[in-house]
Amino acid sequence: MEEFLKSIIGDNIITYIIMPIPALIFVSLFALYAVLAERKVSAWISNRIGPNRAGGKMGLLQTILDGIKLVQKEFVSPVRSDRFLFKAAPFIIFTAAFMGYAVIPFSSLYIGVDLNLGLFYFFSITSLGVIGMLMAGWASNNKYSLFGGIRSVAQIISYEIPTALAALVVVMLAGTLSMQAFCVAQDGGIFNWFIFGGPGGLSKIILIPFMITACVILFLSTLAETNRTPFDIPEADSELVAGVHLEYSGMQFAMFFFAEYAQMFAVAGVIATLFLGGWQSPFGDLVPFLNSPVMQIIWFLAKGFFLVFVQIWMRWTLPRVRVDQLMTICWKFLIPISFVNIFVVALYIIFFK
Amino acid sequence: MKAYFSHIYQAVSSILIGMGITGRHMFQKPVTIQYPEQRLQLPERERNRLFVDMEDCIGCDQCAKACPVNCIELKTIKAVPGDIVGKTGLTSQGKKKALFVPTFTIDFAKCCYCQLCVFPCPTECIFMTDVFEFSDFKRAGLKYEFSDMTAEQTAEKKMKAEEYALEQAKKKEEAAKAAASSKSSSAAEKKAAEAKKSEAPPPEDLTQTEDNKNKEV
Amino acid sequence: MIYYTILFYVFAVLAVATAFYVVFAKNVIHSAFALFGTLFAVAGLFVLLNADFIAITQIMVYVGGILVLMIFGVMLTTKIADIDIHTKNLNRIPAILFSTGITVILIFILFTTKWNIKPQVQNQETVSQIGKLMLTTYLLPFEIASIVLLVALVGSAMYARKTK
Amino acid sequence: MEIGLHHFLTVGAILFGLGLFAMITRRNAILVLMGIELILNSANINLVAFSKFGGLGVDGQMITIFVIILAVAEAAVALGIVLNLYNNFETVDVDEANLMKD
Repeated sequence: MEEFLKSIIGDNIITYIIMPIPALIFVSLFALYAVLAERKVSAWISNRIGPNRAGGKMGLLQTILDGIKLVQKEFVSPVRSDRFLFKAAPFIIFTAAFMGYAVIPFSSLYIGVDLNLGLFYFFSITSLGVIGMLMAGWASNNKYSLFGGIRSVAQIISYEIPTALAALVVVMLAGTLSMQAFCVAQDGGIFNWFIFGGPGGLSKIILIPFMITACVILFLSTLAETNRTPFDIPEADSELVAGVHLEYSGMQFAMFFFAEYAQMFAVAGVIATLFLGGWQSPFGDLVPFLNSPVMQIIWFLAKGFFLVFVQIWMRWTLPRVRVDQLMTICWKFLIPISFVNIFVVALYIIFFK
Repeated sequence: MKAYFSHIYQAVSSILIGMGITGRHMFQKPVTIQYPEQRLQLPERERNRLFVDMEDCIGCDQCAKACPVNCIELKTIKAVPGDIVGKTGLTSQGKKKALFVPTFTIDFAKCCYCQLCVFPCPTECIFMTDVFEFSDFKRAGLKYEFSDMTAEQTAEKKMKAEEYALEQAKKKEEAAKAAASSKSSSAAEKKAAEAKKSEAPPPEDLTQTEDNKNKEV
Repeated sequence: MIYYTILFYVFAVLAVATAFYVVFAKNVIHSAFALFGTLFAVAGLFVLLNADFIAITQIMVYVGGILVLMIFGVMLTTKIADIDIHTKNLNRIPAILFSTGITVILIFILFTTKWNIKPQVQNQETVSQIGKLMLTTYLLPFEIASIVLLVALVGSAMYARKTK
Repeated sequence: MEIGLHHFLTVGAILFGLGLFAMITRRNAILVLMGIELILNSANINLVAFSKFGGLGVDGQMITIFVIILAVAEAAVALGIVLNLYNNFETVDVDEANLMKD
């Protein structure tokens, strides 16, 4: 698609501005329906029906109507809050959440921009959201918001380490940082996905348990980075009311919400790219049609949606962890285990590749 | 070291067990009752909105006396002999009705659904129904009028009752005159003046009655 | 090429303007958040200089690490109750004279010096080169840097802890 | 005018001047740290610019990476010092910490 656009418009900045627009449209639609999916799954898990009034049996219009309601609401900013920072924070958080989509490979033909450091870029972008969180927490002039912001930042910064270490395993095997190259490296069916050790001979069986561990670690730590339950202590509604969201109302609140759901799919997309073959079909090239660029989008979205579903499923199953437990999980369990992973994979690369 | 790995094992296994349970629940039939379309069977002795069967009401005022929050307002007019109260003049149990009931208002904003008014009723004309949805935008809309007598009828009955009372008084006076001195005549005049005074207050405002009739089931 | 020029001026102006705000703002927390703009714009300048790895490292380390540390520092060293954290400036006039003097001298020097400019290689991939250099030519500095980081980690944890 | 070495160096020089100014005038320890960060950033811009225009390959960028690493270490240690200063003096004003003076 990039070449195609370049052939029409020419190799200039407009091409790079147009390229991420489909991703932006996708994010907007996804966030709308992810909210609905969250409510539906939570309802099914607790044997309820969930929204089913607005827009037919499945409540398809529910989130849109909620959004319209939020748009109509008044923007309230607390007395003695820091007006400028208070208003800027949701934009920074949303921008940070959306910037990650630039490197998510939806298909072999469509990726926002194929950076040769895509993965590194993605992880650095997560730290931009941190600034927005701090800004929102500080500017609200509210203790609960400030605590929520500080907790959120401590959590995200701590969990960046296991995230990067778990992803490093795949980087070592694939020998690249570009997101498209990860997908290309997993060509040839489900057993060449990195969760099953990537392409290689019979010796890769040694790797399988370690790769699955790495995948689980990456999943857990990205869960923490997106502040989802069981790691949602930044917004812990029983202690901190709603954390940084507390003072926000109307559209500004909707932007926080939107950013959270946008991030959910972004991290799901990264895990799908790293471990579940990205846009590769599970049947490899046996059926060429199933690996065509359009089908690739469907495969990728299916993997992403599955991971988002697991995130939602976990949220409605597990209770929230305490702050000390959160840090214990990160520093005492996830980081040492991912070091062991890296060590084993490095040995494998030395001796078997 | 052993504890470390057993912690990992416990965490992973408990997460998997928990997610298995919730995963199973995802495919069970929802227990939600879609309320406005689907309704629960109410128990037999539920206490909801009151209803008064005016055909049976004899205007004895016992329910109003029993009410702990004074939400029942009841006014009666004595029936003239020969006048039939209601359609037949009898309750469904065959008791004779001697009082017209022009006002029988229950204010459900006040009602506490204690059912104390139901027990004293001698004809069982006031009882609890299974209607529980009667929200309203105005507080006045929660005042329910059960009497079906119109303002003219009320005025007419009142007039009749007064005339009858006057007649009775006259009869008494005559009887008294016949019996004793002229002293009593002044007393009769006084009585007449009193009767006139009681006519002075205008009849009850019953405009609400029409509205509430539509609301009744 | 026109885009390159425009982008350079956007980033340069953003960097300088936010740096001015960092230096002159009355409120410490505003300075800290303005520093975010400076660091981000400097990352943009790095991209324009074909240093994509450095640019992303800049965002990751400066924005995600150092800036957050600074904001934490501001928050931990002030009473939460008052949101206006004003600080005073001292020696304004001599400082302005001194620093503008140095800046002017620097700019004068860099415009008068005859730089040895060589033709640049376009769009080379820097990551793999940096990786290779880090484990060959720069191996010793790399190892020393890791030890420095470890020492800093332990030292600052020790230092910030309340002694009893 | 095409963007060349001078432009980047000028931005670096201005940032350096501002950082210097912040270090001289500001009394808040954290703002002094911010001034140091500005100076380090201006040095980084110069290094990367020379690395591109001087035909050095990525050697300049390597130095920049080490500068960033040192900046991290410095910020972490400095924050520890600032917190200690605050615990002992109830202020982060660097002029107030003058117990050794008298």
